[in-house]
Amino acid sequence: MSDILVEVRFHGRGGQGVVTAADMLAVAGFKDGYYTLSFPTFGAEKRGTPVASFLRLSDEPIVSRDEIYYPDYVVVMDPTVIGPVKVDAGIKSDGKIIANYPKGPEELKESMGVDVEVYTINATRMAMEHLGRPITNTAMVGAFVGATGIIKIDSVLETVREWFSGELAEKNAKLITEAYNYMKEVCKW
Amino acid sequence: MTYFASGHGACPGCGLAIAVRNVLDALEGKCFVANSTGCLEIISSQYERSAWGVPYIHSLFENAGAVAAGIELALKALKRTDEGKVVVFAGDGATADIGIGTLSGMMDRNHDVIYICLDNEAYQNTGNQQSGLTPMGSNTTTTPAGAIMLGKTGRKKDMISIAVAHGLPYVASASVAFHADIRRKVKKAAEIEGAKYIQIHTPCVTGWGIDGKQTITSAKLAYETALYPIVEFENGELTRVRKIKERKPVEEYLKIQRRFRHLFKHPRGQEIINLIQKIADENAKKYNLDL
Amino acid sequence: MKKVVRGFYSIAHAVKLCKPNVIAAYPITPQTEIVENLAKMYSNGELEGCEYVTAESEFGAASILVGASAAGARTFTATCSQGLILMSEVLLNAAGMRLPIVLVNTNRALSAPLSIWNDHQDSMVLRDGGLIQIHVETNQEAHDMVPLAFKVAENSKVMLPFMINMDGFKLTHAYEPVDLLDQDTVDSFLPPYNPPVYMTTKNPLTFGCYAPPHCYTEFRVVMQRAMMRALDVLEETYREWAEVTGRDWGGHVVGEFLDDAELAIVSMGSLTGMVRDVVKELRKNGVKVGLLKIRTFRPFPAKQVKEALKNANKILVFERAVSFGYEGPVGIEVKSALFGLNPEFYSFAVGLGGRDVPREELMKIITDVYEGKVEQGFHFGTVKEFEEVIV
Amino acid sequence: MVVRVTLGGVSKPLLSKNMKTGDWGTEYPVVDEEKCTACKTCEHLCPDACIVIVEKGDTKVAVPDYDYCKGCGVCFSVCPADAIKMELKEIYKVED
Repeated sequence: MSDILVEVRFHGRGGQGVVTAADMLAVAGFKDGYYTLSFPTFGAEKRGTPVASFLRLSDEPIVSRDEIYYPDYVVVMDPTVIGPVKVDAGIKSDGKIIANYPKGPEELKESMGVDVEVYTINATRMAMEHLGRPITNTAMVGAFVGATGIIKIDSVLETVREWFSGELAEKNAKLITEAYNYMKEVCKW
Repeated sequence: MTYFASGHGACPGCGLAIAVRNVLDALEGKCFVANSTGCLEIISSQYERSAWGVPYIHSLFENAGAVAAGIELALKALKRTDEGKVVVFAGDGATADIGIGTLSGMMDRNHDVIYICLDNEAYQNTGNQQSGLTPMGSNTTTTPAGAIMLGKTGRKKDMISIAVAHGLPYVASASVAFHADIRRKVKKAAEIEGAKYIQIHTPCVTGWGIDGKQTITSAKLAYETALYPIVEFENGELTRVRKIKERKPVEEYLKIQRRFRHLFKHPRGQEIINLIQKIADENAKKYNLDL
Repeated sequence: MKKVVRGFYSIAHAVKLCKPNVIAAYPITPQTEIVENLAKMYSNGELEGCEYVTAESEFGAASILVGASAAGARTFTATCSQGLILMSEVLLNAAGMRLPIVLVNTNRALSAPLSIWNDHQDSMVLRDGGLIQIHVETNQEAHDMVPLAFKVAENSKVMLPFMINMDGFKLTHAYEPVDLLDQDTVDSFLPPYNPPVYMTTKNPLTFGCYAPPHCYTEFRVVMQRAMMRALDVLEETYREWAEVTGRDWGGHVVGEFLDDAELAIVSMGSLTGMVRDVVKELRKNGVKVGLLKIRTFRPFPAKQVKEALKNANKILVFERAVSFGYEGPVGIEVKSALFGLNPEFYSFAVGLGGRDVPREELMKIITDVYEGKVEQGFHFGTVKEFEEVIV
Repeated sequence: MVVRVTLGGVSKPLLSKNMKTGDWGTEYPVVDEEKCTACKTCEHLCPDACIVIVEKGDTKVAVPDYDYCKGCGVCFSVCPADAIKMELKEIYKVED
């Protein structure tokens, strides 16, 4: 019955901007004309604790505020949460996992033992290059958009320039674009 | 002009009524009063029997400091600060015990409020239960003098120092024995911007077991024995004390009050009297009270 | 202007437009960001004619508002859970003093065990205190209810504190599009506060008197009347809001598919959206269920509840709290409103202490009740297998 | 009697004046107008605001208001001129 088009779950660790990633995509999705809803796992998590956040996009106002148990997409910001957290829990059979992972998708797919499509990107390295810090959330926002094409990259770049200012905004915009292009290439669309 | 009218319900000879009248007179009625639950509230704010001639509010026992802060903020926001000063009247229990949190918050944020603690040294409204400002040896209903206990143990909480420690621009103690001094201090406080704390010794005829004719004389003896130092701090500096010509032994103060009567009968009473004398001596030394 | 914002901001922005004179607050999760947003506005000079202060406790914050409100200021605070309970002595006092303080309660569970997560136990404890209480379903509704709360609270027929309940985390932390009000709209709807009496040296009145037995009862009668009058004032103001903004949130209750519903489901707060969604899905499959959303909880719209539920054979209430020693607090109210009718009655406490309520859980409870698989009375929703031990 | 129920229990000022407390005490102060110096000490210290300095002919003297005086004796105890005496009310006097 629900008119939800897309449900995305983000995994990472406290302090990595897991919530911000979902929020930025909620804003960018809204710019594209979707109804959007993003929210964190509501916790008392401190820096370093595994955390999750959620994103829904829809053509209709979103009424479901429960957590996302059957995601269309799972975005992993930090490779170290794979294992301690069952990031693929409930993922739809045609779903996709987009992970920040230093190795190739086949290796990750095998180590996780999942049947769904897996895409990897070395977002930590990219973030270090562009930002000088291993904050991967913007890179993964780019990767998500590159892998799915659900939200326009221009909307994402507009959002990131609202979110940050000056040099930081431009650095992040470059990082997003690089991650986007990389993933678009990988997914060949 | 009357700001605190006749016909209120205070006991004959009530010390705090005297203090309130002098505070309001000093401010010429140009003030807003926030009053915590206690004797003063009960004697003056019965519905349609109000004794107050100034805007007055009673909310709860422990929040007069915060309510006063709210009035001050409202007057600021509404640009009505010229209407008058904000004054708190709170008892010793409301000040030193249950309301110390809201008082501390008010002092910490340095609201432009004159906080008057009416110190009658116990919860007198409910019939003489001990508070943080009850003095050592006092017989209260919750520290009753008995075969092995001789009234309140421990001394008065030093609210003056606590107020000074908050960095207040003005802190003072006073006594109904010196009414002109009360008025001077209140006028001075009114001229200073920020939070002010004035603690006034206000004998309670019922709780202390004295006669109305002893209200002022007992307050004066508390000063003369150095059990109630009368001091003034400005910006943390002790600027003035009321010197004592010939300091009297504490017995003279204690013996006229029923609340200390047991000290003169109990075999260990003298021990407690000695301890009380020690407190007086320490006060005299601390504030250099002896002339 | 439609913008993606977090729930906190939807409140703070609306509060700003209402031009409060005094805001006093104390941080508590998941309310803090409401007052943080207001503090930021204050710091940037966006709150003209307003004094903002962080108190030493929620008790202090509420007390500050009592003084400020009595002195004639429009006042606001936000809190929840332990903070609300700590405020409760003051809020009940403010109700008796008829001070129209507006607060937002970001519903959170009560300790112990400590839980920072959402349920309705906190506001239920204040049920009988003389505060107007409404529950909102979305952040848009929360945003819209702020000016409405001031208008109703300050209505001379009412003059009572007003508490907007919004689910902590579920709404406060949700980031979603909200059509933000503008100053002109709010100004056209909400006049400046004109207190009928207030503390001033020009007319030195005595506030907070004590009332002996010979007149206390009459004050409480008058308070009850004001509360019951608030039913009408709320209804009118809900309507007026719809006219001014074009956003119609309905009245005290909003019924859907109730005319022929065999099972009527009652819900309050942010869960309602999903319940509605489930109801629609079941309807498509020919299952005769309906939904009653309760917005106004105090005063309780008993007449409207009874009217809306009169056709249903079965009533199912989704509770977010427990009245320990009896049943769920909403169910108790609904049952009493239905006195004289005799439907089967079920209530389920779900989502306590922030436990997520998945769509499947709602679906299962509703289907089980519909199919007669559940005993009448009060139940807890999903409860894990557990064992009671000393240590 | 109809009870006036004001909004929030707000009360008008100075209504305590309607409560005559003059019958509370057993004693009452008597001012020796010869001795009285009109120093105002009693006026400032009366808990019940019921002794005031008024003009009488050429001089000023303290005058108690017996409608409200509770007979506490504060004025008597503080008078620096020894001008106030406390007297037992007639009704309490035991005849010899």
